[in-house]
Amino acid sequence: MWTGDIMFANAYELIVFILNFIGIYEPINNIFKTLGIEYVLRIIIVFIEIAVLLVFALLTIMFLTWMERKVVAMVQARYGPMVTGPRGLLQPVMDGIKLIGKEDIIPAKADRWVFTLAPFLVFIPALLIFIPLPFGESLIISDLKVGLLYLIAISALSPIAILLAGWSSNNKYSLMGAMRAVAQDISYTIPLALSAIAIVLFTGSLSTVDIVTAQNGTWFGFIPKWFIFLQPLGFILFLIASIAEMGRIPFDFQESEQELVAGFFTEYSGIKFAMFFLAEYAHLFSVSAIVVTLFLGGWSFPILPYLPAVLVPLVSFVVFLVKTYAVIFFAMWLRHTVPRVRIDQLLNLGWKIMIPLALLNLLVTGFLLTVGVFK
Amino acid sequence: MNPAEEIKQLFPDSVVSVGQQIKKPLAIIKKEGLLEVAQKVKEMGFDNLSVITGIDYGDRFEVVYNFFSYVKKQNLVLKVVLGHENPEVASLASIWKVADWLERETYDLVGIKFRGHPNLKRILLPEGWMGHPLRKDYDMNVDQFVTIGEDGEDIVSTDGSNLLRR
Amino acid sequence: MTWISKNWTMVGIIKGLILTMKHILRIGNRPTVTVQYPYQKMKVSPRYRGLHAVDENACIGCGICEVNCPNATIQIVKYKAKWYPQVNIGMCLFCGLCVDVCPMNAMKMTGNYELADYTRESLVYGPDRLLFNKEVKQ
Amino acid sequence: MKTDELLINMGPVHPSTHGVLRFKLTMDGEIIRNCEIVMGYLHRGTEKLGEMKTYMQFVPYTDRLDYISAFPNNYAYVKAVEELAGIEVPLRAEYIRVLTLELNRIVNHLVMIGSLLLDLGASTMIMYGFRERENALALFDMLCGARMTFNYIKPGGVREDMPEGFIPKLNEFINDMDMRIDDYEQLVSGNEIFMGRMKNIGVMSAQDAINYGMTGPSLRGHGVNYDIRKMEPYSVYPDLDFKACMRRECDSFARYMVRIDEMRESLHILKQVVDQMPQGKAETHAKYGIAPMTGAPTAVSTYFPRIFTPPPGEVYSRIEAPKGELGFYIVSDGTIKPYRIKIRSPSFCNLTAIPKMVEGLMIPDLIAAFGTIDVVLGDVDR
Repeated sequence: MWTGDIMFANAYELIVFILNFIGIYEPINNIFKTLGIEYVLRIIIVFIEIAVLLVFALLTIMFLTWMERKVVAMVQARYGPMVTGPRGLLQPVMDGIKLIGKEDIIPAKADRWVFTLAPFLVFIPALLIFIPLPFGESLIISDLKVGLLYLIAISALSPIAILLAGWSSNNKYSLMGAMRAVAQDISYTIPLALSAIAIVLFTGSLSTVDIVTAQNGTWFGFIPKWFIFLQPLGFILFLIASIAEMGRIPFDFQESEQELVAGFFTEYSGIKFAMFFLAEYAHLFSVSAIVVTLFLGGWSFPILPYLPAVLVPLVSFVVFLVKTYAVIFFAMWLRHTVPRVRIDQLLNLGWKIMIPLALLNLLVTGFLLTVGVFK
Repeated sequence: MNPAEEIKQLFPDSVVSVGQQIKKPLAIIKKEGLLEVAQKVKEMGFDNLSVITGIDYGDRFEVVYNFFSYVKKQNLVLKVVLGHENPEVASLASIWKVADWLERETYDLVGIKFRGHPNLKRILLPEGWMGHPLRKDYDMNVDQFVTIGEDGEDIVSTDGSNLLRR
Repeated sequence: MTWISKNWTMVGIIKGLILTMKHILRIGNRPTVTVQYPYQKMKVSPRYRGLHAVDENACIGCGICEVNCPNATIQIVKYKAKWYPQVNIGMCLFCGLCVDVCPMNAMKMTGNYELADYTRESLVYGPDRLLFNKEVKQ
Repeated sequence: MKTDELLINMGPVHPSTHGVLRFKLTMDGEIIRNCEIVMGYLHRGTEKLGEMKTYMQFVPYTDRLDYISAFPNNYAYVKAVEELAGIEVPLRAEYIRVLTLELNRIVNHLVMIGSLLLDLGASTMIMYGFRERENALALFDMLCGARMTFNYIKPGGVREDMPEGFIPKLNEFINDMDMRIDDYEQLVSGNEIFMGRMKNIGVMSAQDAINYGMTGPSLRGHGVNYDIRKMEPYSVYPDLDFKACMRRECDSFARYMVRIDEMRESLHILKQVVDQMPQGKAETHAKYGIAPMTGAPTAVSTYFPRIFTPPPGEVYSRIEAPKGELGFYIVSDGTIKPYRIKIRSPSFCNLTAIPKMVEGLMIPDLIAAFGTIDVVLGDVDR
């Protein structure tokens, strides 16, 4: 039976344990030891982790594009993609082939270097966010002591790249889209961070693993100790802010197709456009994962203590995915139900309502913790 | 009382004749008196200017104004007869805002000039189009090619040479 | 500001979410309605105005359809020692005036609507592709 | 700090201009300071074409003006010709015409609401709208063999009588629509974001709206209780019980709500039309140049003199099209072709109000206001 403790600090140790379990770690390690280059083995294992993460991320993104189409089709009484592969599952592959096959256009009056750099600058932070995400028990690339800070800092990088893309395109729509995106990102990162800090008050640690383990267990035997029940207002604020952070309807100002054609990536085509597209879906997944980690208990679930310890990493991974996809489904469902708000309404909502409410939430939480209500 | 008759009583000098256009009272106005008649027509409650039409009869142009009153639920048709050379009539755009575009359209397609119009440009056809298509002497055998130039202006030519990019 | 302070409960959005969820779950006569075109075809009505067809026996080559066509689509050409209409589908409005004016009721319009083709020439349907033989029912 | 005004060309190809329309916007940041509309990219010279076609041949061209709602175009033209020539129309034909007009009004408003919501970013409504529109188009297909360009209403009647089994299908549609409109209201009308985007946006006083030539549902959203069907009754509208839907708020939301109300009212009219549908003949009379489709073929010689020539004269005739007042001004010189046709299209005149309406608003508001005006570029450019 699983005791509730974390077995391995990160996925590196898990891999070493598995290799040990099979019995091949020692021989390989000895070979490297005799050569005097032990660190090469460490690097190889880290590279394996990164490769697994990349494959997982790309598969997730592909699946998400398919899922988006299927969800919108279900909402709109349609079938969605049906032709390529079973139920159209291979549609993202076809999309990728099509986008790679397209001409890569750089406008004559664009700033060529910045124009080329921007898609990568958007895509790389979207992947970097995956590093401190606890995908399951022991399944984490690196349990940073400042994990939450890292997450917020990395997601604040994307406005720079968006501004670069919008500016370098030399297009008025792109510029306006970029301006809007930056204004939106800045005004929504603050309530996002403030409502996350309220969680930190409970855990006393910025580490994502600590946040998840703090949510293990139940009250009265059936209510899971998730922070959503302690922080309902914080959850709502965080959810709204993270939908804004994802840049999806009702807050999709970076694109706002009907107003600014395609926002900051109006001038992009081919593989560079695909980069933005992939980054958007990577963002969708990672932001949903953060919501799950902070408020919905991460990979923890009340049935975990009743399972044999060997199965826990696997089951917790499945639990984490199910919760994340539930949040993603909600985002998609909401996207196809409501219209877009106007940019000034959005900023009003962010600065005049969400930030005061987040501060109030922080205040009340701190007060109650000091008084000792939650202990 | 018939609004056309009423106008005739008020402006005996300006009204040439009064008649009937199928179910609708019609008054033919001298072009000099159009503006003051129109002002009176607006005061009489004809707040909706339905349509402005220009008709080329070969020897003369006619400009027809159809009015409707939401208050009185009455129709009124005004007609101005213009000479074929250099047809020009006073603009009603200052009284009915909708006349702005309707007059531009009439200018564009029939070639009737409206004196005092704030912005008398072509509206449907590109600037620089040769001729006014709804005139009876418009030559339809001449092809005209339109492209958009560097600064968004329309360029018209008859030989299609501007279709070729540099 | 006013719009959110008055409606902070967001009941309307929740109602909308419920409606779309009904569509996702197909509750209450909200089925999927897509017709997957190349695999499934829509039924057109018997009156559908598609490609023309000319009754070989009835047509007398009078040319009334040619005169009445608003777009000069129809030409009368010689075929098998008689005169028959030839239709340029590329210019056709599918208005049905030729059918209306045919004095012998020889002109018909069929339900064939898949008329896309690779060349402009193949859009000209000569009598060889338009004629059909109506069986004499007696 | 020095700031500059930004000139933005919104269009001719832009996702939310409903076709090829161009707004030249002078922007101060996100605020529109001046809006100039450039059009004509879809100009096909329909009025000139009309001078070169016979009266019958021009009917299919009217379909292509406002292709979303083609029946009212047909009818407006045919009504003008009938007034010009003094043609009597069978009662059954008039009822069928009203049936098609009201059905087309529903179709038009479905497309309008759908595209409005699409412009605001909600992609779902247009799919629901098109789902019901598809049923209506199937009905049109049954009636006249075409789904969008009908050429059905002819001088003197309609092209063909209703086919077998049309009325049951229509009743099915009417019953279905009742529930669907409730669905739309649940999805759209109460949505707080939608109200935030629409309320107090694109405000214009009733006086201004009339002065700028707005007509139809757009004007009725400004508190002007006017409807040509009521004020100058035509066809069989005097026999039918309906009301002109009107809202007093003068903003985009009011204009949107008028459309929803009108769909309900149209359903109400359709129910009455189905109940009151008289028996008899509906096809156009042969002497106006069009023979009925059915019936035995007759000798050729009897068909030749049947070219329709109205007496010389002028007529301006108008109807309440789904978008507003649609009028045809026809000058006849007694030959087989009209001397001059002038089309007073509702979209063109309603569009006049946009520059005034959006001054000081933002691009998203321009889109919202423009969507509620409901223009079709085929109708604007003609």
